[in-house]
Amino acid sequence: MQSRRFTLVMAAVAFILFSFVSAVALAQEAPKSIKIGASISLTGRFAAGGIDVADGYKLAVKHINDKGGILVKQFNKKIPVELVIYDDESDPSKTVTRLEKLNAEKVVAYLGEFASDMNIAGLGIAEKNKIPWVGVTIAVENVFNQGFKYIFGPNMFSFMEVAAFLDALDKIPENQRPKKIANFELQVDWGKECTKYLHEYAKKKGYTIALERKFAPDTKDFSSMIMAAKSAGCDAVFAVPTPPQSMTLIKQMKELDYAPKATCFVRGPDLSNFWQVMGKDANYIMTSGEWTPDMPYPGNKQLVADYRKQYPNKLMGMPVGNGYSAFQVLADAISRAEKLDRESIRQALTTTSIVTVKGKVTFDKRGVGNVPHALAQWQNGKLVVIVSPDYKTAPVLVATPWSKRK
Amino acid sequence: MEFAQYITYGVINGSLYALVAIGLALIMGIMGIFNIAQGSLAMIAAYGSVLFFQHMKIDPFVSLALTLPGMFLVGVFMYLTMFMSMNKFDPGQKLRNSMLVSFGLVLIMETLATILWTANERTVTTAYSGTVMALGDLRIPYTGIATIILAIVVIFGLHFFLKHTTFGKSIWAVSQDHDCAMLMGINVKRTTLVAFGLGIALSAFAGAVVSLHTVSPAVGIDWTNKALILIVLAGVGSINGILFAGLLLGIVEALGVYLVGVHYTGVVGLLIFIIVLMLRPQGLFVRKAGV
Amino acid sequence: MVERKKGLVLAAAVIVALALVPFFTVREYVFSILCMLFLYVTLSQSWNILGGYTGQINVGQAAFFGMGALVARLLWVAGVPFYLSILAGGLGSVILAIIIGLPALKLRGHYFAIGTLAVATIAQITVGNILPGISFLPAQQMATYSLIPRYYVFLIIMAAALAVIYFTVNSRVGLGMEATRDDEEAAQMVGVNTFKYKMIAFLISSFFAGLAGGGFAYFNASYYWYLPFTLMWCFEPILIVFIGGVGSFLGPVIGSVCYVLLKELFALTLGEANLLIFGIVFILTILFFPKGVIGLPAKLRQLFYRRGNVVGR
Amino acid sequence: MDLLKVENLSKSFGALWAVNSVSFSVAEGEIVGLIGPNGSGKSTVFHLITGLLRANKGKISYQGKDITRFKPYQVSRSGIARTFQIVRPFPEMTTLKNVMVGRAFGSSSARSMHDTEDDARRLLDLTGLADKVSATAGHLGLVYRKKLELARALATKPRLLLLDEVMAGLNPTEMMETVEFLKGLRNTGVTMIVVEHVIKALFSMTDRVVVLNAGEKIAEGTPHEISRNEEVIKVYLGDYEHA
Repeated sequence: MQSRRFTLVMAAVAFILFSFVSAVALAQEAPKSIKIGASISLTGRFAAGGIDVADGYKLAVKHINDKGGILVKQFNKKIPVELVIYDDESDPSKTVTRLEKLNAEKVVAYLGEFASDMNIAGLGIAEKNKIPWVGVTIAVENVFNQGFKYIFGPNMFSFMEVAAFLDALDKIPENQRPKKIANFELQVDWGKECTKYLHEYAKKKGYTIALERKFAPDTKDFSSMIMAAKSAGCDAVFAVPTPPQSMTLIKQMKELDYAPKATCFVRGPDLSNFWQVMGKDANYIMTSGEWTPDMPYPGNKQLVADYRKQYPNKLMGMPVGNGYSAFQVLADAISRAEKLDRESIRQALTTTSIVTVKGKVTFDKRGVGNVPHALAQWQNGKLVVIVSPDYKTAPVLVATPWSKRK
Repeated sequence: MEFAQYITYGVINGSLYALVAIGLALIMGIMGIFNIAQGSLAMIAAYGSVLFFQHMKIDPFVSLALTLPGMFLVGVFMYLTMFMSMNKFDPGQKLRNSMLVSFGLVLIMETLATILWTANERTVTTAYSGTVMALGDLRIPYTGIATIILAIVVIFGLHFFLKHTTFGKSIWAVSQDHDCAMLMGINVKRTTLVAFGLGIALSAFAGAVVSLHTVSPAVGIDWTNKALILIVLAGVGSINGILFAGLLLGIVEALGVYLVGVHYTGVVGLLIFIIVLMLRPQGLFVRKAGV
Repeated sequence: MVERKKGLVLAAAVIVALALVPFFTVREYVFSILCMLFLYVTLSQSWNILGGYTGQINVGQAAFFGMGALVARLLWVAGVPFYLSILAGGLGSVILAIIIGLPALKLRGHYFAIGTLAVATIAQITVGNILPGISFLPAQQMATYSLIPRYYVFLIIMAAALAVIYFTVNSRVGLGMEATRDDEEAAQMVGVNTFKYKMIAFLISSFFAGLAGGGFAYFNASYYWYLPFTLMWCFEPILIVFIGGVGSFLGPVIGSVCYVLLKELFALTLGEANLLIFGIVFILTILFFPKGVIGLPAKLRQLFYRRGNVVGR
Repeated sequence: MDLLKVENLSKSFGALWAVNSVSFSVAEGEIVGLIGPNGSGKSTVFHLITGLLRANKGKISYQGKDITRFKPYQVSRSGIARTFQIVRPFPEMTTLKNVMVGRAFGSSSARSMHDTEDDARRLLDLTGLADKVSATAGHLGLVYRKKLELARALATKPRLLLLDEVMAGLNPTEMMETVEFLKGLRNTGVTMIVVEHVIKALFSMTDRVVVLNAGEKIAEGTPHEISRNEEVIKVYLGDYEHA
């Protein structure tokens, strides 16, 4: 027992000495690069979004490194960014080991990934390792009510999606405006939160939720929900289905001749290939408008142009813009931190206020991002922003009955 | 009326389940090979349908003319490289090894599909998708009608083929008694090869219908799950039973929505399955005693 | 006998050496990889005693792994000491195994496989519906989180699993299990109550799967409640056992080393194609090396030296 | 006293009566032969006695105890062992382990694994398998597998042994050895029922013979009586004509 304690103490001493020495060494010489790490699903079930996010990061890094990197005051020079991305195969357990590996490689910050299973596993690691973590698609508010200090979500949250949807309804002329909303609740925490806020905001704005039905991520037949909404006379539908579910929902709504004036599926219709696969049946469908290629924010044009040049055959999805924007937030914080240690970067992140390609981003005390809440709608083959707090948008189109569509 | 509408969708879903399961049933019943890659093969076939539609505007039901022989060749390749060598094993070992090998195939096909076509969801939206035949208030989608008809034609057709054609009978004979069939002058090697290819080719039918729903590389295992349920419900070796088992599962799931809500649909179906498994492990549509 | 003693001494030495690792490195990456390695050894060894030694192919291991994680996490976060929580998790899995095993172990072959898969699917959907949220560690535990106690928990669970399973399979019980696997009727004919031995194997298997789940619950700072129930946890132990060598004691250990370390290497170097290559390697293993890596030397010897000497059946 | 008594035993598969109202008994220390053409129900009788199949009608008593509804492992533990017509050693296990299973379970199990192993080795010596101790059973040749199955059955320490065609496939010398071996076995107090196609070998060691045809008992008596029984001769000749 004695000797074991002795070993422990010796190990601790050695460690402290080592850290001290390395800290001194670091203080004297500027590192060759700023290491930032991300574990992303490049393969497996969530690869589609993952690859888009990674592309967004890579493009943002390229743009910054083209200008010499990020200015770090401590060394009084620009240092290029080295982005290390590991594939987690859409497996949350792998996310954990990949993030630990990045920790061992001494990254100064983590960037988030696309799918929430991995993000949830990852953010715990960030918090315990005390490494600032900037997410892209972590839309569950509950995550930020745990008192975590290192987690930042510069993206739209459940309550923003709901608010944007109701804003869109508000923009419809009084005589055509839907009144009764059907809420299809996906049985995950995100769906639950949306339901909570939908109730809260709808009450404030004078809409009734005339129907509520739960469904699971593996649900493939929605006919009962659709018929119930139809017979309850609901003229608006809100849901956060998985992408394949949103496709099935639209097909079944057409089959059952249910065409509410407004339909908002937060996930799925935001995919860049949505019109390509759904054709004109996608018309009038509303979805998250967090980022689109047409947004007038600074830098967005260049992002779109460079992406199209680099990947001429790929459709440009929303995760690309979100990834790009997340990196902008992190780079801004690093340059304001003036130092390259994790704690300073975290401090700097809390006071973020930067206009990215998707608009202005700030964080509240919890790390919940405040970003422009925007909603988009498919209008004749184009995803058009219909709600934005920052600029004038296209008008909201009210869906016509299926029989009247060409 | 609403109730009738539920049941209609239940019948449509059940027909699709049966279409996915029929190839698995044929291969398992005839050759004792447990191919859990069947759903993934349907996924590959569905991508075929999607690509033909996207690039050449060929309707999924028309492109069957291309996907069917394509999947047949895939099946022949699979058999020659992997499954033929298992004939030397006893039935239990054959079942186990084929299950494991086909599990490896699931991994390969999923990854391959992601690399080739990305993990983005695809679907085929034809001019007639979403259109329905209205019987009063009851609305029956044409794609659904096509699914039901396809399931009936394929499954009864297969049954007829096995029972009433010379080649079908020889497949049946090989499955009943390998050695005896050989003595009767049947070319066992060729017969099993073609039977296996046929079983895999059947996944093209499922693929055509799946493409009208949604396809992504990961859906294979979901469809396999449904197919496995059907195999047990129907009983190994039952061909016609697959259709009835599919309809049963589809309708039970539709009723489950009534009883416990949409989010427990999957559980209701599986519970029925487990009950049948416990009480009648030989299946509902097989008369002979347990295996 | 002497050889067996030597092996036991060596195994003990390895465990002790692993216990000393934290004194030599502080790199959390090493710990997290080793934790995963220990978890997979435990999980696959727990599968092996039922699937490999007793011949009951359980495709529903996730239900037991998940049950252990669920119970352990719920109790632990509620304030119960961790070692009690994890034991409760193991017991939870055992209870589930009794409920499922009594009817299911009467099924044969693929029916047992499909039935257990169905059970795992039901568990996943149900847990997802009842607990759709995220399980976070309480903030103060998050603040004091350290990998070293996790490392020891996983190490102890693994050592316990290896010890219990080793002594079980080398006892009279083990003989009963292997006989059951090879030929149930013949085993009954020499007095083996095959159902009993299947049940014993199932209970040991589920207990250690549950403990591994408890370790998972202790290890992960945050995850969706349904995560330990996902079907991945059903398939991975099977892959590992068959790569390493089914029905052999060291098989799952070697399989886990291959799976965790080699696959990590594949993933880091081969990128997108790594699962493709892994799948091909797996199929080749099943087709040509049915005894897995552990059977490789014997297989090679058989190929090169004793070709003419093997007596056919 | 009868060691085993079978009364009106009947078993049907669908409409076919594989065994129909068969009765016979076996006294302690006897070797009883069970013969009949293919499909006459001999193996089914064995399956019924050992509990692998459940009888539709009839009663099986062993040492005065009703064992009709016993499960196979209970039958084995009460002291009845058998071999299968198509041998079924445990294919993945070594020869030694095969026999150890019998020794560890069966009617009286050895105290420790150590004893179990010693006993098993002794039995392997006795049955001429000493040099195959660590061979995998599934890889053995047929003759060795037959010997192994016998060794495994003996390892359970049976008082009654049911032998299903242990001599099929053996050459005359091996057959002679087996007959001598079984006779020696009887002297150690093991009672036997022997199903055998090789009539000559069978008659040379049995005390009594029971003849089955189409599921029914058609004759019973000493080998000498049976060899003169007209019905038996007719049945056997009929069988040859068929084949």
